[in-house]
Parts: sequence; C-alpha cells; structure tokens
Amino acid sequence: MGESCVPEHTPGPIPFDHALHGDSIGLDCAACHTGARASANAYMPSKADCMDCHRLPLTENPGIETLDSVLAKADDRPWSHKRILPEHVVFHHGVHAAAGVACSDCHGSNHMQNRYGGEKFDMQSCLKCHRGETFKEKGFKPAATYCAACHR
Amino acid sequence: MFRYLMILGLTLFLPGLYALGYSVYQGPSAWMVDSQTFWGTPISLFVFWIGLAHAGTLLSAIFLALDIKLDRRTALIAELSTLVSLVFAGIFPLMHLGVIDNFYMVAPFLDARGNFANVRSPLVWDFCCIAVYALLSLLFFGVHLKSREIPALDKYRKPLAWLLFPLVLWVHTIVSLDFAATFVPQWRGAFFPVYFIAGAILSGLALVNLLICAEGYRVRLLERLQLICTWILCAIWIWDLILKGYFCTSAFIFAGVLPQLRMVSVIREHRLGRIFFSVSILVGLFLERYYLVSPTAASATFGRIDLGLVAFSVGGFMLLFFGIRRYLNRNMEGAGSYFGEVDGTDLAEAEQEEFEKENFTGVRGIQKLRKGFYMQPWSSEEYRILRFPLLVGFAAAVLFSVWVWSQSVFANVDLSIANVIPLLYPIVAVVTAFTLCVRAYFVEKSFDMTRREKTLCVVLLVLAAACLGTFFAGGSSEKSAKVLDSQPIGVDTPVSQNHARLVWNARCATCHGTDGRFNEKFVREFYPVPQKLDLQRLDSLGADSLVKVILNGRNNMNAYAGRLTPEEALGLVNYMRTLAEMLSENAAPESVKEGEK
Amino acid sequence: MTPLANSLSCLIALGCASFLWRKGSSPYRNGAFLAGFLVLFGVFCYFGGDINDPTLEHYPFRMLALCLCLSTTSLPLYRRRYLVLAQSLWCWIELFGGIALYYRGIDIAWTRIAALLCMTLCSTFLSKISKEMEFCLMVFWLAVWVFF
Amino acid sequence: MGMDRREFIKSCSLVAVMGLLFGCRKSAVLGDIASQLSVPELKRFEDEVKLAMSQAKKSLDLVKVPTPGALKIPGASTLNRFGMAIDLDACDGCGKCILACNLENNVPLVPEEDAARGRFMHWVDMRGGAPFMCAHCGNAPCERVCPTGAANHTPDGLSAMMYKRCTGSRFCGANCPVQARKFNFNDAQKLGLARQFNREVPLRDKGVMEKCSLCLHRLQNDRLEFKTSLTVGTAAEEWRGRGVKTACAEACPKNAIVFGNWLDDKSPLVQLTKNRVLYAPCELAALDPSVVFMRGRR
Repeated sequence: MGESCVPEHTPGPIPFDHALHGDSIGLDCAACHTGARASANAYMPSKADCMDCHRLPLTENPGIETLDSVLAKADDRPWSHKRILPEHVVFHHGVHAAAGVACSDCHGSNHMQNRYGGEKFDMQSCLKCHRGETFKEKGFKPAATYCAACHR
Repeated sequence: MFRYLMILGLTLFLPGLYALGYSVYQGPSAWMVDSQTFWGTPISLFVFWIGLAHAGTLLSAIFLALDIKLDRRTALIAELSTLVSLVFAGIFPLMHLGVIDNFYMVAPFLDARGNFANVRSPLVWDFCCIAVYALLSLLFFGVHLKSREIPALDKYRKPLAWLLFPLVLWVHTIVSLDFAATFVPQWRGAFFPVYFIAGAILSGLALVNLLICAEGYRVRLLERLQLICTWILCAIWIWDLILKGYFCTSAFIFAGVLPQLRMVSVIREHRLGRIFFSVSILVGLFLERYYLVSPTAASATFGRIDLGLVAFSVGGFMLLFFGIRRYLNRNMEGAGSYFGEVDGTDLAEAEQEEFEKENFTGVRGIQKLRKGFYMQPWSSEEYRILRFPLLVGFAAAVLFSVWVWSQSVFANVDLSIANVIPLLYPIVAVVTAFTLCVRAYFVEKSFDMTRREKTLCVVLLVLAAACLGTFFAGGSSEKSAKVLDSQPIGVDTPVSQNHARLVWNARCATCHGTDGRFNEKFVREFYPVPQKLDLQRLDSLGADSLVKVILNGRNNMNAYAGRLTPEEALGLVNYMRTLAEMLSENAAPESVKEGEK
Repeated sequence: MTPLANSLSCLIALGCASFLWRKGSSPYRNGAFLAGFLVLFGVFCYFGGDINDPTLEHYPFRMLALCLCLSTTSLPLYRRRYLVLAQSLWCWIELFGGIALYYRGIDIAWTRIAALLCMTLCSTFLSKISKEMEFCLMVFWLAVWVFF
Repeated sequence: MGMDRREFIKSCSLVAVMGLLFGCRKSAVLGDIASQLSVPELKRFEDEVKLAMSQAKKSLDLVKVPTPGALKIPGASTLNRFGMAIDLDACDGCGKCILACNLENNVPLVPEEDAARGRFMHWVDMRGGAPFMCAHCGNAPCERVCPTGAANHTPDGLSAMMYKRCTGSRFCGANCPVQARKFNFNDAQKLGLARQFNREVPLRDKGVMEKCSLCLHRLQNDRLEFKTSLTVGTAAEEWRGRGVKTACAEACPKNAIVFGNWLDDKSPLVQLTKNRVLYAPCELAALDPSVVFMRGRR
C-alpha cells in the first residue's frame, strides 16, 4: 500500500554539503534544483550549474582545492534521482511551490544534514492536504480533489 | 446414487475448470462477447445461478415466514442448494472482470488511498447484496442444522426468515436493476424487478424439484407452484413482447410450453417426467438469460469456452452439492432425520397433501377463525426477538448513508436518495443478523459449540478480517522507472513574461536578485557585484547582444547556452526591461530616503 | 396515459380483484387468474397508452399490485399480514421501477411511494378490519392510484 | 483434533492455490517477456486507420441541441466547460484526426481477428462520414454505473477515465448509448501492438476501458503551468484553458474540429459556433453533451 518516496541519490564522488549551500549564503533550493519552482519536476544540478559559482576560488577553506579538482573531473550530470511516482500520477512540483508550500513542508529539513529520503507520500497524504485537513496552520487554499486533477 | 451424480459432476467440472482457467488467463476475449454491451456468458450464468440461489431461502424462509409448512428435509435441501448456487453465482461476476485484481474497489469501504466506490452503480449494490445474502443464508442454514440439537435456537429461525424474506427479493431486484437502469434499448424495463424475481422463483423451484427427485421423493406443493410460476412468467414475456417486440421463442418453448405437460397425469406420475419438467425449465431459463444479456447479434459465436463455463458451473454444482450431501449423510449423527432417509416416500406425500389442503383451502384458517384467532399488532414472538437488532440495523443504515454522503469523492456527483436506497436493506439485514447472533449467544444459556464449530467460526472471522484488510489496503501501483538528473533544455518556443520570470528566479536571481537588485547575501560574500540593471544600459546594449551575453557569457557572467534556449534568453531580456522599469519607478522615493540619511 | 385511462385502469383492477381468492378456489385457479390479469393489463396498456412512454413499462405490474391489494380485503385469514405484504409489493414495484426509470432521467413518484409506505406501516396497527375500514382502505388505494 | 488440523491445512492450501491463480495473471515471468517485445511501426497505425475508415458504415441520427451551458453537477466550474464542435459542412472525412488522436494518446493496434470484426481501439470513429467520439455528456450515463468511480466527471466538463481505478466490469460500455467506449481486450504491450508515441499519456493495461479524454493531459499541463507561472500581483486571473487544442483539432486540415471552452466568450469554440446550428446524436441529446456537431448557418 501507499507509495513511499525514497529518492535514490547516487552518491557521486563530489563531496557536497547542503548546509554550506543553503540559506546561509542566500541560495534558494531552486537555484540548484532547477525546475523546483517552475516546472513539473525538480531536477538535480548539472556540472555546469555547479561551475556557475565554482569556477572561481570561492573560499579559503582547505578542502576547496580537492573539491575543485574533483569537480573538474566530474560527469556532466553528476547527480540523479528516481522519480518514484507511478506513471499515471501527475505531480507538478512547480505548482506546489507557487501555491506557497515550502520545501521543508514535504521534504523536511533532514537534507540539511545530507540525509535523504524518508519522505512518505501516498495518495492519502496528498488528498488530506488537498482537502485542507493537514497543514491547517499554513492556511493553504483547498486544492482540487477530483481524480483527473492528478491522474491520467 | 449421490456417488454417481458426483462422478457425473466431476466429468463436467474438470473440462469446465480448464475453461475457467483459460478465461481468467485470457480475459474477456476468451468467451463470446456481445458487441454492444461487452458482456457475455459469465453474466448470463451469473443471473442464472443467482436465480437458482433463490430456491433455498425462498422456500424455506418465505414459507416459514408465511406459515406455509414445508418439511425439514426439503427445506434443508433447498437451503443447501442456495449456498452452493451462491458460490457459482459469486464466481462469474468476479471472473468476468477485465482486471480481477481490482475487484475490491467495488466494495463501498474507505480504502487507504481515500477512494470510495461509486454507490450509484448497481454493481456496487450487487456486490453488497450478494455478500450479505450469502452470509445470512449460511447463518440460516447453520441455525436450521443446529436447531435440531438445541431446540432453543428454533425460535430464532422465524425472525431470521422474516429478515431474509425481503433480502432474497432485494437481491434479485438489484440484479435486475443492473439491466433495467441502463440505456440499452433491449433492457428497457421498469418491470424488470418483478420479471427477474418471477424468473428466479421459477428456476429456484425447478432446481429444488430436481434435487428432490434425486433424493427420491416429491413435494406436490412445489410442483404445483412451479407450474403456476410458468404461467406467470409467460404472462410477463407477453408484456415484454408487447413492449419491445422481442420474444425469446426457445425460452418460451422450454420454460413455458413443455412444463404444461404436467397436466398429463402419466408423465406427472413418472419420475423421469418430473425430472424432464425441471430440466426443461432450467434450460429454458438459461437460454432466456443468455439472450437477455447479449441483446445484439453477437460478433462471435457461442464457443467451446462458453460451453466450458456452463459445464464448470453445472458440474461444480453437482460435485459440491452431492459431495456435501454425502458428507453429511456419513458424518452427521441422525442425518436421516435431517434429510429424510428414514421417512417413507408415501408418508411424506400424505403429509404433504394434508399441508396443501390446509394451506390452500383454508381449513386450518377457518378453524383458527372459529377459535377467535387474533393477534395484537407488533406482539408476535419473532417481532420481540427482532425488535432491538432491527433498531441497531436501521441505525447502522442511517449512519452509513450519512457517512457516504460526506465522502469527498461525491463532491462532484449528483448523489440522490435513490442511489443509496438499494444499499440500505442489505446493511440493515447484516447488522441486524449480527446483533441477533450476539444476543442469542449471550441470552441462550444452553447454547454451546463444539470445538470444530468454534474453529470454523474463528477461521471465518479471520478470513473476513483478512478480506476487509485487503479491501482497505488495496493493491500497490508500479512506480515509474524515470530517472531525473539535470534539467533538460526545453523546446525553443516564445516564452511568456510569466515563464521568463520563473526562469529568472531559478537561474539569475542567485546573483541578480529576484527584484533585479543583487542578491546581497550571496554577492557580498563570494562574487563580484554584477552590473546594475537600468533602462539606459539595456537600451544601449540592445536585445540581441544581451541574448548573446546570456547564452555565451561575459566576464563573470556564465554561459547558459546548453541550459537555456535562445527564446528563453530573449524572454529573460524582456523580463529584465520590466524589472528595470520597476526599479526606476522605485528608485525615486528611495533616493529621497537616502538623502534624508 | 391519460387521466381517463388511468382511472379506467383502476376500475379494471377493482373488477379483477373480486375474482381472486374465492372460497374453495384451487391455487391453479388463482394462479391462472393472476397470469391472465397480467396479460389483460398488458393489452389494456397497449391500447390505452403510448407504448413508447417509459412510465408505462411497469404499469401492468402496478395494476396487478393494486389488484392484489384490493383483493386482500376479502381474505378470510391473516388479512392484516397479506394486506401489508400486498402493499409492500406495490411499494416495491413503484420504488424499484422508479429507480430504474430514474437512471433514465425520469423522476421518481416520491409522494406515491411515501403514501403507500405510510399506509403499509399504519395498516400493521389495524386490529379487526371492519367493513368500513375495508372501504376506507380501498378508497385510499384508489386515491393514491388516481391522484398521486 | 488431528482431523481439525488436516482440515485447516487443506483450507490453507486451497487459499494458496486461489492466490496463485489470481497472481499468475501478472506474474513476473509473464511480465518480463512483455517488456522485451518490439514496438510496431508507424505505418501499421496508418494502415489500421485506413482499414477502420473503410469499414465505417454507421450513420448518425442528429437532432438539434442548444449551446451547452455550465454543467449541472455539484461543484462544477462556472468558468470552464471544455468541449468541441465538429463542423459537418467543412469536414470531408479525411480521417487525419483519427491518426492524430491515435498517436497523441498511444491508442494501440488490434490483432487481425478483432480488426476483421470491426473491433478497433480508436477513440475517434468515422460515423456518417464525420469524426465521432465520446461526447463528454454533462449527465453521463457511463459515470453513473461505473462501480469503482473510475469514470468520473471533472468540474470543467471532461468525462475522465482513471485507468488504474478501472476494474473492467464494462458496465460503462454497456450503458453508453453510442458505444463510444473501447475495451482493452488484448494486452497490447505484450502482443507488441502498443507504442508510446507520446510520453505524456500512459499506456493502458489489458482489461480496462478507455475512450476519448478530450486530450486531458494537454489541459492538465496547461492548467498546472498556468498556475505555476501566475504572477502574484494578478492572482484574480483564472485559468480558462486558452490556447489548448486537442490533437484532432490540431490535425484537421479544414479546421472542422473546434476545441474550446463553452463558457469563455473569447474561446474559438464560442465564437465559431455563434451563428451555427448545433446538433448531437439523438441518443445523447437529452444527456447534455459537450461535444456537438454544427451544420448550416442560423
């Protein structure tokens, strides 16, 4: 029962820390996870996305040199994850972000410690939020609950 | 005798089993499918067997409720045949489904996904009615068997009979609504409930008469009723003919004309003759259902698989029914007194004659009338037993309706009371029966069960719980195999302002800020401060060169050629103008503010 | 069906009711009568109304139910029980016929069903059914038939 | 007691056998073979459309209907009701819409024996020389009888079909007065008859009903994109599905199929049907269809 969501990140060779890249330096999640606010899927950053910033020596931290060398050798698309929703489910990541749902509402804040997955999404939890039964304090507008809003 | 019948059943059943397995594997294209309704043999067989399943409860319960006496063994045979018929009536709608694994979605329970069956559908009513009918028939049969040992239980039979009386009619009414509620022109018929009930009663009677013949005796009352039923059914067929100009000749011959031979005493008195009437009626009614279910000229013909399915049900019925009969004969103490091996045939007949006389000529009635027979309303024994459980049942039905209405699934559905009514009585009946059982268990001191019965009860309960659990949990769906990495480049089409804004926020705002000023936190710490956004600069550079800058990069600005399409870049340039305009509008008051400082 | 034909039909039912359950009549006789009446009602509907009118589909059966209701008043025994049963049958035909028609876009005659249901419940309280009560019941049924 | 145990084991094994019987329909062994089969070529789809067109013979009885208004179901949208109008004066029955629909919605091919019987899966049929598809009735009989609720209505006028919820009782097909519903008798993927031309539309499994979805996926995508890109300042703007077209409407060389929103005055549907007489199949006229035919000027 239920479709539990366990994103399978391929732990690439690139050492990465969410805590260093998040709010502390004024970066939005969508800056790297492009599409998170704009399109149906939230994507992983490509090497080019990393290099936008990392082509300059950014800090004086001792690790930065090894990081830069690893990055230089890395794949064009160093990270990937599996879309765990079934084919017949339409989930538009951007529309949820646009509706004011914060990233941590669904994904928690575990990723700041670089622990991924563990979110449990099933139809019941979708429906509950869409009906306005959960996240009452956030004051989301009730969303569509007819089948064809999310299924095809 | 039973052994030979069982062997006959087995020889029919085994090839039938193959047909069933093939049908399940192959799906609905295995058998003849009607080109318009997509239905076929399994549904005909379902209607046929559910009709036969009326024999037991009809005869036993209704006769009991109406004080028409029927001897115990006939009643028990009838009840047993109901149970066995129900098994086959249940198999066919299940196996005819396209996706059998999803059958649980028909049950009107909430499932873990928050879905709910469409209670407007006659199929949902069907499912509930048949499930409840099977449960209560089992209970009725069990109580009947048990009441021999524990006389205290006997007084529960009549209340149960009164509970089953409407239910048995309800079931077939609902089956008829499967057809009558549709737009298929051949199934036009607000009279279908009566029509189907009449057909069911006739087929039930024919089956019981046939089984009684196998037992080696006869009940004249049932034979007469059977004959009368054929007349009524013929009258209904005539109305069908008047209404639609459609007439099933073969059914009329088999179930309408041939049974009239009963009026010839030579045939009537011969056992083979009696078997012939019953078989002829059964064949006729099967043909009738067959033509009813597949109204348009079939694009395929009645094939081997269809025959196999018929053989499966007939053989299976024989195997199961006579198997149980044999088992009971052997393993139950005093089976004779249940199933009448010790009664002489003549004795039974004489008895029967007497009953009939009493029932129909009103001798008994006149006697009672003379005695000043009168009963206060709502004062009968069965009513007193049934009173409280019925109340619970009605309360449950009302609660169920309210619950159904509150389901969010029906937010976009015009749900009316007519959609829910057919579900109510089965709920009333099942809850009432359950309450009755619980009550009987606690009230009757003499009631205790053998170990085997207790195990049976526990197993049944566990099975029921497992069923409910499965219905609730539902199946799992296959997850997508799609792997997402970085965002692929989109199609190069003109983008709207809104889309450009989204792209800006995702790609540019890290440095340039969502409002076109800098993202202070980021830029101050790490990065060279980007150029200021103002209209004059934008105008002097021109859109084309700005697009080039975005795509190819310049100085500290990164190249986005592989990640943005030229159109997207152009959209960004346009959006930059909007941002610059907004900035210049806001600049004036801000410069004043700075001046104040 | 026109109001006139409708009224006529209940008179036919009334006439037919008197043939049922005569003292000493065999079940064959009663069964044959029932089947015969049904055919008669069907033929009446065919000539009395527009056969394409969906509400006509269960009309003969409603007539038969009315006929049975009317005939129960002359039963010697278990009158109350059969009275209730006959009315339930009528209710049944109206209700489920109505549901079948409802699915094809025709409204259910709720007033008729409600009136019958009320009467069915009320008649369970009837003690000895006097001649006057018989008359009242018959008038009620005919009124339900003609007006609701 | 020994007897009891035996009985118990017997019943247990019976249950297990039943489970196996059910399970073998979708067992791993059978499933693996399925995924390795080749996909059919485009040519076969084109040929099948030609075959279906040559077999089309049913004529259409049309009756006049008023312009569809807002839906009469609870919770219906007052802004959107999507539908189509097919211009019988412009249509020449070329059948391009059928192929376009098949490719857009990944409609599978049928085996030869089904084709010989005229049992195609095409969502668009040719009847009376014009395309004919599900009319998305406002008061849809198919939805009323669907036991699981797999066939249901969206608030904006689509009669949608949820394939995963479908149990294949075929009741909806029986109750559709114009037989617009198609049943997946075959496992098209296993037989190599299905091809996913369009990633946006899932392939259907064996044993489920399907029919014209009015290109539901296009509307869904448009709605979601619209809502995502809605600027905060202009929140009052509502989605009207402007700019969406169904595959058949897109493909029609004569522009005889017009898709739009019956409740939106700016919609091409409203503008082009303004002076036309609208018709619907006589069986559907009372069921408030959203897809209608137009012929002649008023």
